[in-house]
Parts: sequence; C-alpha cells; structure tokens
Amino acid sequence: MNLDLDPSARSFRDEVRAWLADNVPATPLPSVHTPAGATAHRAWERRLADARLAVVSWPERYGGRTAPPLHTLLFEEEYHAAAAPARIGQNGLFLLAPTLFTHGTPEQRDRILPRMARADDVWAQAWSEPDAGSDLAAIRSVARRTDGGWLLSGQKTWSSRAAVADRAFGLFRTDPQARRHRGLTCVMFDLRAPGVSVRGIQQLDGEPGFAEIFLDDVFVPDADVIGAPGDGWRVAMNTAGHERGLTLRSPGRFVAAAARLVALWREAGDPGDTGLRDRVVDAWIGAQAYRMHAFAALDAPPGPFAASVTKLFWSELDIALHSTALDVLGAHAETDAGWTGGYLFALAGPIYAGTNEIQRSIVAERVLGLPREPNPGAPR
Amino acid sequence: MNLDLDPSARSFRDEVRAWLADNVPATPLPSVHTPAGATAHRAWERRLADARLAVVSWPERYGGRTAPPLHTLLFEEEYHAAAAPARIGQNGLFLLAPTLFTHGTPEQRDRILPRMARADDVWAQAWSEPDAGSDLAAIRSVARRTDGGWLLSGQKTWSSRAAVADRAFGLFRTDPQARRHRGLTCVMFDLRAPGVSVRGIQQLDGEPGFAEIFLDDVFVPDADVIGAPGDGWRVAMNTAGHERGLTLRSPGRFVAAAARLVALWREAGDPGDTGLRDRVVDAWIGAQAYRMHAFAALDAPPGPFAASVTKLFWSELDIALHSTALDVLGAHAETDAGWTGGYLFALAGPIYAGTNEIQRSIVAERVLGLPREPNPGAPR
Amino acid sequence: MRLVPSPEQDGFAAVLHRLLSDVDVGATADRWALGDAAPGRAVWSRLAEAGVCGLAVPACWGGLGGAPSDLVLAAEELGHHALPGPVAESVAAVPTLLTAVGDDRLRSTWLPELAAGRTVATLAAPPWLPYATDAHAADLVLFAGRDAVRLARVGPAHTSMDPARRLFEVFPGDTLAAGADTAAVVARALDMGVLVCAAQLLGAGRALLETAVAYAQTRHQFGRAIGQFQAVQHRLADVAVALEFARPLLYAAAVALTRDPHDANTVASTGNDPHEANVVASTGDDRQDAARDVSAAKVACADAANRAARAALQVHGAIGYTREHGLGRWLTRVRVLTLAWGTPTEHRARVAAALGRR
Amino acid sequence: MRLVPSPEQDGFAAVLHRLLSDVDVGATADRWALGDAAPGRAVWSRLAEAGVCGLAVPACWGGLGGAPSDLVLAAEELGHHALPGPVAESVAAVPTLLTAVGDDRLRSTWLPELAAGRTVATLAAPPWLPYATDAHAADLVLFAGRDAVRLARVGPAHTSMDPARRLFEVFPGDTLAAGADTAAVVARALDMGVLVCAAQLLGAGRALLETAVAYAQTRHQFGRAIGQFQAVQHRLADVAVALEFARPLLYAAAVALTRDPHDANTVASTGNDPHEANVVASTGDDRQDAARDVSAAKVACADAANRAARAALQVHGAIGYTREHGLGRWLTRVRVLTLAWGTPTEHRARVAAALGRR
Repeated sequence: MNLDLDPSARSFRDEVRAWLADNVPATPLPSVHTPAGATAHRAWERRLADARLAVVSWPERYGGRTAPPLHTLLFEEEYHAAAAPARIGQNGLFLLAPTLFTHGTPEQRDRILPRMARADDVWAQAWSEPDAGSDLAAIRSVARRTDGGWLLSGQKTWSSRAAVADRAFGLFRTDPQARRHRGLTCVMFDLRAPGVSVRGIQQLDGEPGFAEIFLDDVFVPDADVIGAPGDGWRVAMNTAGHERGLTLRSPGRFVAAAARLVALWREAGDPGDTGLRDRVVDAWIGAQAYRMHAFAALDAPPGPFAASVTKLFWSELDIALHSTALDVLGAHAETDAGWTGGYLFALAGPIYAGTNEIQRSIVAERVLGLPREPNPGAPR
Repeated sequence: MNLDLDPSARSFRDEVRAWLADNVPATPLPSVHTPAGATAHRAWERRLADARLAVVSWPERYGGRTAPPLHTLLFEEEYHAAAAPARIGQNGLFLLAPTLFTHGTPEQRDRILPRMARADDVWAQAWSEPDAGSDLAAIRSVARRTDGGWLLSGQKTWSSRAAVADRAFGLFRTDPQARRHRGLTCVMFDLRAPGVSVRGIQQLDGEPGFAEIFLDDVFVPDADVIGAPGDGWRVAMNTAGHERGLTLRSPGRFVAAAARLVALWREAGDPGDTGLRDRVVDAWIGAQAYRMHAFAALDAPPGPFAASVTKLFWSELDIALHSTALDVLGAHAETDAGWTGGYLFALAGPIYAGTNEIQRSIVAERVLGLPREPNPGAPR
Repeated sequence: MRLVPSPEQDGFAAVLHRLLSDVDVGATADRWALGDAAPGRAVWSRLAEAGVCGLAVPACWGGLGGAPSDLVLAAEELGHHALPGPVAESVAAVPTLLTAVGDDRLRSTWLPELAAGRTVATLAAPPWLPYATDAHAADLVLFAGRDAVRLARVGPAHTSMDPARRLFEVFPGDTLAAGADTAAVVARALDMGVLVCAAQLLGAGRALLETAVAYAQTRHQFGRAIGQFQAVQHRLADVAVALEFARPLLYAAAVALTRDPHDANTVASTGNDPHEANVVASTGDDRQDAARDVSAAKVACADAANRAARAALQVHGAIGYTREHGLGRWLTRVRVLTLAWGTPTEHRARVAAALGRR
Repeated sequence: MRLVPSPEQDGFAAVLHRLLSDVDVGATADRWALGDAAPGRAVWSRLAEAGVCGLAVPACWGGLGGAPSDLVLAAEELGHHALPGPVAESVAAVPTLLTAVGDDRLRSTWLPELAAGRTVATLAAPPWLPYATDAHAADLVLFAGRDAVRLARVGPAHTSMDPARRLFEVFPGDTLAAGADTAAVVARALDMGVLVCAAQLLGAGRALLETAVAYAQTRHQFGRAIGQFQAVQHRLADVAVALEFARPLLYAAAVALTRDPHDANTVASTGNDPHEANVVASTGDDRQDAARDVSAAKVACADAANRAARAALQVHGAIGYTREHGLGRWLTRVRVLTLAWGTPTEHRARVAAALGRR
C-alpha cells in the first residue's frame, strides 16, 4: 500500500519501514505467553524504544516523539504489514497510558510511562470478575482504607497478559454501601506483591492469554490510585473507549490481514469460485473502510460513543476475514495453524472489550437516541 | 417433482394434476383485489368445489373428501406447481375453518362451511387494530351485550381480503374491566351489515390487500360467537397457529417458487457466477427442507409452538428466494413485475401473522424454555 | 476534498436539505409516477439554482466545475429525500461525457442548459444501464457503448418496481464520439454516475435509519416504546454501523476520481490538497484505482442501504408496507439503485480485478 | 426408514446417549489429543457392543446390515458428544467400500473386525479428504481415488485446529479394486461418509444449543438471567430453527441412499416401506438423487451447526473461550467437519449439477 504523503509523514513512514525491515526477526518470536517468549518480547520492546518507535505519539519526555495521530496510524500500518512481534506491553501502552494522560497525575505519568515504554514494567488489566463480565458494575473486589493506602481483596479474571506481566490496573469497590457504578476506584497494583497469586487460563487457541488474579489484603499506596477514590467508573469508561477503538485494534492490523488474505486467495483459491472471490473482496473492502474511517477521524474527532460503533465493525470484520481464509484453504484449512489460530482469536472479538451485545445497546441508546431498555443495572 | 406414492395417493395426485392441467386459466385472472378479479376468483372457487377439490381434507358433508393430511400436501404441491389462481377464500378456508373445527358448534359448521367451500361467502380476518399490532392483547374494539346478541364498535386494520369479502371474524372486548388477554371474545360479522364501513389500503406491491374496517354498533347474534364469550384469546391463538404454519403457507408454494427460480437461473443467470449459483441452491435446499419437514410432521405431530418455528423459516426463505431471483435478473430485475411483486410480498412475511420478533420470543421461551423476558404485556 | 466534508460542503448539503424539506417530494414522486414530470422538473430547476446541476459542468460552460466530493454531498441529500428522476445521469454522467467528447457546438448547446436545470438528460449504457431511465421526462438521451457515445432514439417503456421510475429501451443513433480515447472518457463518466448512485444509496439508507429510529421512539406495544426492545435496538445499531463505515469509502472514491487524470476538464483544480493525498491507496494506475474505489463504495453503500431498508420496514411493521406511509419510496428506490449502475457482483468483480485476479 | 425415527431407532439413540454420558468423553478426547488412543479405543469397543460399528457391515460378515437411517441416528449421538476419532471413515465409508470391492478374503479379514470394534479404519480420498484422519489410531488405512481403492502407506502427520484430531499424509499402495464399477462404489461409500459427517454436525449443533440454553438459564448479569435478554433469546431461536429444518434433509438423504441401487449389498432389505417411497423427490437417477440429497443435508447441517457454534460461544462469553470449559471441543469439531468430506461450496456445486447446471 503506497501512500502519497506530505514530506514529514513520508519521511517518518520511510524510517519506520526501513527500521522494521532491518529489525523484525526473521523467525517469529516464541509465544508472548511463555516465559522465553515474554523475555524475547521484552527485549524487542526495548529495541523499539531505543529507536524511539515504541510510543511515537507520546511526549518526548516519556520516550515518544509527540508525533501527530496520522503518524500513529502510519506506524501501525507499517508494523502490521511487516508482521512485527505482538506488543507485550499492549495493555499498558494502549489502555493504561491513555487513561493516565487523561486522569493520572504528573507524578504518576513521570513514574510509570517511561518504564512502560521500555517494557521495564509490563502491565495487565484486571477489570472482570467471575460475576462481573458484561455487567462490569457488579464488581465485588474491594479496596479497604488503611494507613497511607488501600488493601485489595477479591478475585479478578480474564486478565490479559497477567501471567507474564509485572503490574496490573483495575476497579475495586471502595465504598461498600454505594450501589453498582458508584463507590468504585481505579487502582494500580504490583502482581508480585505479597497476597497476589496469578493462575493462567488456557484459551481455545492454545494460548494462556488470560489469567485469574487472587488478591488477599494486597497493599497499594495512595499514589497508585488513578483519579479520585470513588470516581473509578468514569476512569474505567475512558479506558474501555480505548479498548474498543482503534488504539488497541488499529486499522493497520486489518489492512495487513486483508492483504494476506488476498495473497492467499491468489495463490490457493479456486479461480472459478466467484462466491469466494466476493467474500475476499468484501474483507478487503471492510479493511479499507476501517482505514478510511480512521483517516477521516483525524479531521472530524469522533463522538463519545464512537468506539462502540468501531468495535462492532472490526470484531465482525475480523471473523469474516479469517473465516473466508479458512474457506479459501478448504479441506486443508484445519492444518494451517496461522489462519486457524487467527480465526479462533477473532471469535473472541465479539466477547472481549465489552460484548457486542453491550455495544449494540450503547449505540442504540447513546448514538441513535433510542429510549433506554428498562434494566435495573445497565452499566451505561 | 415425481413422488412414488401408494396407489391411493398416486391416484389422487394424478387426478389433481390432470384437473388442473385442464382447468387452470391460460391467462392469469385479474387481481383478486379488484371487483372483476374477485368475481373471477369466486367463479374459480366454485369450479374447484364442483370438482370436490376446494377443501379435500374436510368431511364430505361440508364439501370435502375426508382426505388424509398427505393428500392436502400433495394437493398444495400440484396447485402451486400449476400456478393456479390465488385462493380468494384463503382466510376462511385456512384460518376460520380450522378454528371452527376446534371451537365452533355443529350448527356453525353446518351453516358456514359449505358456503365457504364454494366461495358463496368469502371471509376476511379482523384481528389487528391501530394500537394492537404485534401487541394483539391491546385490542380496544368492543362488543356490548344487547338483546339476543352483541353490538360491535371500534376500528380494525390490516384486514386481509376485507375489501372483497362478505364476512369477517375477529376479536372484541366483551368485558371492559378485564385486562389484556382476558375478556376478549371471537365474533363473526357481516361486512355489509348496517354500521360497517370498509376502506382499502394500498400496499407496497400495488395491491389493496388490506383494509380498515370501521364498526359502529353492528349487531351480531349470539350464534355468531365462536367459543364461549370471554374465551376469545384461546380461540385466536388457535387461529394464529394455522396462520403461521403450513395451512396458510404450504411447502408446495415454496417448492414451486424454487422451481421457478431454478428455471430462471438456468435461462438468465450468469453461468460463471458461482456465488449466485450457491444462493439458488440454498433457496432450493430451503424449499426442500420445508417440504421434508412437512412430510415428517405427518408421522410426528408437531408441538404446540411449532408454527412459530415454521413461520420464521418460511418467511426468511421467501425473502431469500425472491431476492436471489432479482439478482439473477440483475439490471433487468426492476422491470419484471412477477418477481418484483413476489419480492415485495415476501418482505411482508416477517411482519404479518405475528412479527418474527414475536415468534423468536415464543420459540425462545416456549420451545427452548428460556426464562421469560420481564414484560408487562406479553401476549403469550 | 478531504475524507470529511468541508464546512462549505456541509453548508451546501444543509441548503439542499432545507430546499427538499420545503418541497413535497412525495407528491412530486406520485405525479412523476403518473407520467407528469412538471412538478419534478420544477424541483430540478430549484436544485439547479442551488448549484446542483452545474457541479459536473466546467465553469467555462456555465457550470461550477465542482469536485466529485461536491457531487457526493449533493447526491446524498437527493437520495435522503428519494427525489425521483435520472439524477446520476443528468447531474454527473452526461455532463462528464459531453465535457470530454464531441465538439464545442455540442457543448455550447447542452452544457449551459444542463447546468441551469433547463435540460434534463438521461443515458443507456449496457450492461450497467440497459435502459434509459425516465426518458419521457428528459430532453437529451444518450447511448454510451464501451468506446463510443451516440445520441439515442427512445423505444418502448417498461414500468419499474419503483413506481416513480420508468425505463425505456433505446436504439443507438448518431455517433458523437468513438475510439480508444472515448473508452476512457466513458469509463470515467460511468464511474461518476456510480459515485452519485452510491451517494444516493447512502442518503436513502440514512433516511431509512432516521425514520425507523423516530418511529421506534414513539410507537408503543406491550406497554413500552418498541425502541426499548433489544431486537429493535440491536438491529438499528447494526444499520448505524454499516452506514458509518460505508461513508468513508464513498468519500475516498470521490478523492480517487479527483486524482484520475481523465478528470482534467472538470476538477483538476481541486487535486492538490496535500492532506487528501495522504489517504489514497495508490497502485500507480489512477484509472484502475478510481474504478476499484468507486466499486468498493457502491458495494458498501448498497449493502448498508439494503440493511437499513429491511430494518426500517420491520420496525414499522404493516404501516410501513402501505403506499400511504411513503416508506416504500425509499425501500423500492434502494433496491432499484442497488442493481442499477452495476450490480454488487459486477462491482466486486472490478475490485477483484484490481486486486490482481478476476 | 421414514422421515422420523422409528421407536426402535429412538431407543437405540437413547442407549448411545447414556453410554456416552457415562464415559468422560472430554478426558478421552484430551488423551486422544496427546496421542494416547487407548481410552478412545475402549469407548469404540463399547459402541461396537451397542451395535454402532456393525451398522454398515452386512449380517453375513458379522454386522447388522443396518439402514443409512440407523447410521444417521448413531452418528448424531456421536456428534452430540463430540467423540474423537475417524467416525465417518470407520463406521460408514470403509465398511461400505470393503463390502462392495475386492474379494471375500479381504472381507473376511476386515469386516467382522470392524463390526466388532476391534479394528478402526480410516481413509484418504482427495479432494474431499486430502489426509487420513487419525491414522495413528487406525489399523487399516485406505486410499480412495475416483475409480480405484488402494491400501495406503502413512506419511507425515499434521496437527489440526481440532486438538483431538491428527491428519496424516498418505501414499497410495496396493490396489484393491479399480474400474468403472469401482467408481460407483467409491461415490456411494463417500456419500455414506458425508451422511455420517452431516449427522455428526447436526448432533454437535444440538449439543451446542442445549449447552447455550442451559447457560443462559443460570448465568445472571444486570440482575437477571441472560436468557431473558432478547439478544440472547432471538439468537438461540434462530439456531433452533436452523437445526429443526436441517434434520428432515438429513433423514431424506438417508432415504435417498437407501434407494440408491449400489446399496444392494448392505441395506436392500429396508427399501420397501411404502410410506418412505412417498417422500422422495426422484429424477429417475437414483445415484444422482442420492448425491444431491446428501449434499443438501451436508450444507444445511453444517450451516446450522456453525450458527449454533457462534451463538453458543457468544452466549457463554469468555468462559466458553477457555480450554477448561470444554465448549471448544464442539466449536472446533464443527468447523473442521464443515470443511471435511466436501466443503459447502463443493456440495452446493453437486446440488447445482443435479438441478441441471454446473
């Protein structure tokens, strides 16, 4: 994909492309979820950081380049086109960092972001609980006031990257009297602190991408509360917007996947099968639509619930794209670990970051203005 | 479609086929919704009745042959394959008659059915009201007690065939104190009685298939109440089952439409377009599925809510089938009144006879046993 | 042009929206359906005054020399109101053709009249346009072959599924232009028509969603507004997503057509916005890129509009199925425009060809 | 056979359901996935005792000479429990092949062993089956070409998306039969395999729906059971409809295979039920009818099962995405069986050919 760019963007894009061509490992790193893989991925992040490519949109003092959003889109396109390694730091880089830019203190940013950018600290998110999945406001884990800080207790689950991470952030109930969305507080904690235990959960695609976290009177200082105590819901919704939108799942990811699908189809697809052809084309069109949508958003900032619209689109696109790839491969598909793994991972898209059912309700009520469903505990 | 049948069924099928070949008008009758068309269709019904083919499953005393259900399926297949005229009496034959067999008195059956079978009386249904569409229990039209009968007042709408019919049947509120499903009564009335006025409603497909009925103190005798006063909901649900199931929309209709689609595709479809081919095949498979499902039901009587399952299937099949036909015709489709009319009519399928949303809720709660949606006025 | 409309373009669309809201387009369409084009032609004149009809006509011939993106904005509003008539033909394809083929006598005869809305043109161009739409209401009827443009003689009429539309068989008449250069002009002119058709579809889809949302807010069944039921909410949310992601493809197609070198006569002046250049995926063949991106837009806009149509009818229920309600004007228009100007299958095949395989 | 199971067939299915409910099929599958076929082979023996493995083996060779419909009932239960192993190969396709090709020495060697469940067989038959499934756990591996049946030598293994499945490349070895007659036998044997595969898909789809309904009844979010939300209710209702209308196609395909004349060796005795004859759509070519109806069943069962899989995962949410929960056994099995034994596209092409056009 060639873009005609203004000189600054072109020069940035060329730098990224050249650096990736020189530095992306010829053989894929071991899975990020294994100890060896985690080490290799941390080392990769440090190389990115040394090239000042880890966090191009961040201010320079935290390791970035203060690059405009266009550059971030271009970076993501190049990164995925080069099939560069998974970002071990993604939950920090794409979810916690934007939250800290909005709700954090200068002290927190200074302390946390530079280490995050170099993967000195790898972050996990700890939102869900066994009885608080779609219904995040049903959280029961508590943070009890203690001298100079809080004591965390409870159980978190579906915690991405927790098995290999150093620290985590999540919601805890600080006011046991308050109901649902109220009385929640967003807290960061050390996964190696006394009282924390982590158990990996094996996923359908064979990866232990999730973990359960058990907390038993885990101390965190006041400095590790994000925003005001009791204001956690607002902070979390900010994070969720990033999770659903293009910070976590950038267009570049789908443009690269669509390009791989087109290549697969040209190589292995039945040329007489126009039904298959049409599905390949639709996947390509879908990726282009997401890409153009993102470029348009540079000029017309999206509304507050735009991330829900976006999440519905990319999660369905991802399934259609990978499902089409399996059909291109036909009877041989099941032995192709790359495409089948991608397909299984895509199936999780309509579940994580807020199920698509929740997103549709948000779009209907908040974007379209339909009357709210009578619902005792809607988290919106 | 050849069926190897036992001798009795084969002989019946052959008789029907031969009679239709000799008698189906070479040029289609004028629209059933016009005065001239209504006259022609009534004459056609009388010819069917003279051949004892109007109502083969009914007892002989009412004009039928006491034929087994298999014969009804075969009759419908032959009828639709021959592209025989629309049944002007369909609302009586397929909806009111089964209701009278279950809930009517012998006197009602003797009085009503023979005239219905010959289209001496053409029947309309009068269920819906402007504020009682999906929510049928919200009916407001009333039947007030009077000497020897009832006085009907109110407004009915979406009344099929009312513009050309003689009589109608519907639900009226006989106990104004009772809420929703209670206090309703199923009543038959004369569309030409004093106090009745009928206004046709033009549909998307150009036909005035619906009408509004305005009733102002219209007298009906006690003899024209079906079932007990106050028991109308139960009677209506029985009728609705027939409307949703294969009595109104028999497999033969879809098998014939699929055969026409296949013929169209062989004649006009792009032979290199395998995507189109696959959709034609899917329509054919769908029609076969409905057909085999109906044959299977001869041996394993369906459960009480099976008609909801069936209605979801045929209404979606009908749209897919006609939509595929338009795509076979491509840029020429819009000028083909037959297929475009069929397409527009198919679009009404998920709406009439209880919207598909209602049917899905019924299937979920009554067939699958999911817990009921919290809903103040569900009609189930 | 950027991938979002400029404030001027938004203002232009708002003017058109007010203009068409003040007219009873439904009544106009009913008259049009009966063969009486006069009220429709009156609306056409007002649209011309607002500048719509001159967008694809160069300034030297009395037009505005607008960009494809201006056409997109205008056509979306025309689709939003389901205006009858040969919109894509008269506003986009025919002026683009006449600007680039034939001689100045032809141009001076027709282009100022088209721009002023005093002339309405239509076009047959098999296989995409086997018939000339609404030739009874047109003053100029052309026939575009692959590499030739001819005047057309009008033959028998056919009724359409869309009542406010009549399709005419045509027979090729005097040749206006022919040859290899003409082929490129025809291809570009047809793509301008496809672009406008796609924009009409997007506008119609938006109207259908708006109508469905409004109805779902007020219609009560089972003791609540039907818009409170998840079945209604989620279906309309899916429509909103489809429309939201069709629009950027439409604008990107307009950018691609702006870059197409065959555009020289009309909109070359708008091609140098550096930002715009950022976002176009180029293969180095501008004509093929434009064809690919126009086709992608048509596929996506038609898909979104058809989803909107199905959802809007289902939300309305029986009332939406009546002629009286008027929803049907959008329902049938969407279906008809989906198959006109190239079917989704034909456009997917063009995208596939650009992706390196037929 | 009729289009509904006989009471005896329902009883047989119930026995298999109990048998497989008493076994820990999940643990068996985990062991199978690790290459340890012993627990799976033990289950296989118990299924043989119940009669499953002899259904496609004639009585004279130690089998039950069952009808295709008996195989359908059994296979649906095996699919319902997501039993690992080369089910369609060993229970249907290979016995059908061996019954009709080769010599009595071959038959006497293998058929009684297959019927008794002491031998497990597998098969490669490109393009539908490019690999031999689970050859590591099989005693007999065949290679079926279009018009020849050969013994197969086993080559390298590939892992599958379905962890409880391993696919082996094979090389054709000694020829057991070849020629025009063999082609018809191969076609029929493969269709028996497709029929069983379709039945497994239907059973798996039913299991997925049952699991999703049960979970939706008990899982609470937002203060109520998630099965009270229309989004969940309506999605599962659509799955129920798809399964309900796939089943009669499956049974009809079994009837069509019963009428196929190449069936003489195994199930001729069941072909004369007058009721059964009522419902078969015949074109006069029993082989083509059978191929068409088997393909229609595979398409419909795969579609219904895949809908069930998507819906079940979505209803379960993250818990369904864990290995621990076990839902994944059905999810991956459904996807894999959809593409095995002929893809939906290949089967639609066969139906199209029967409808008079390729």
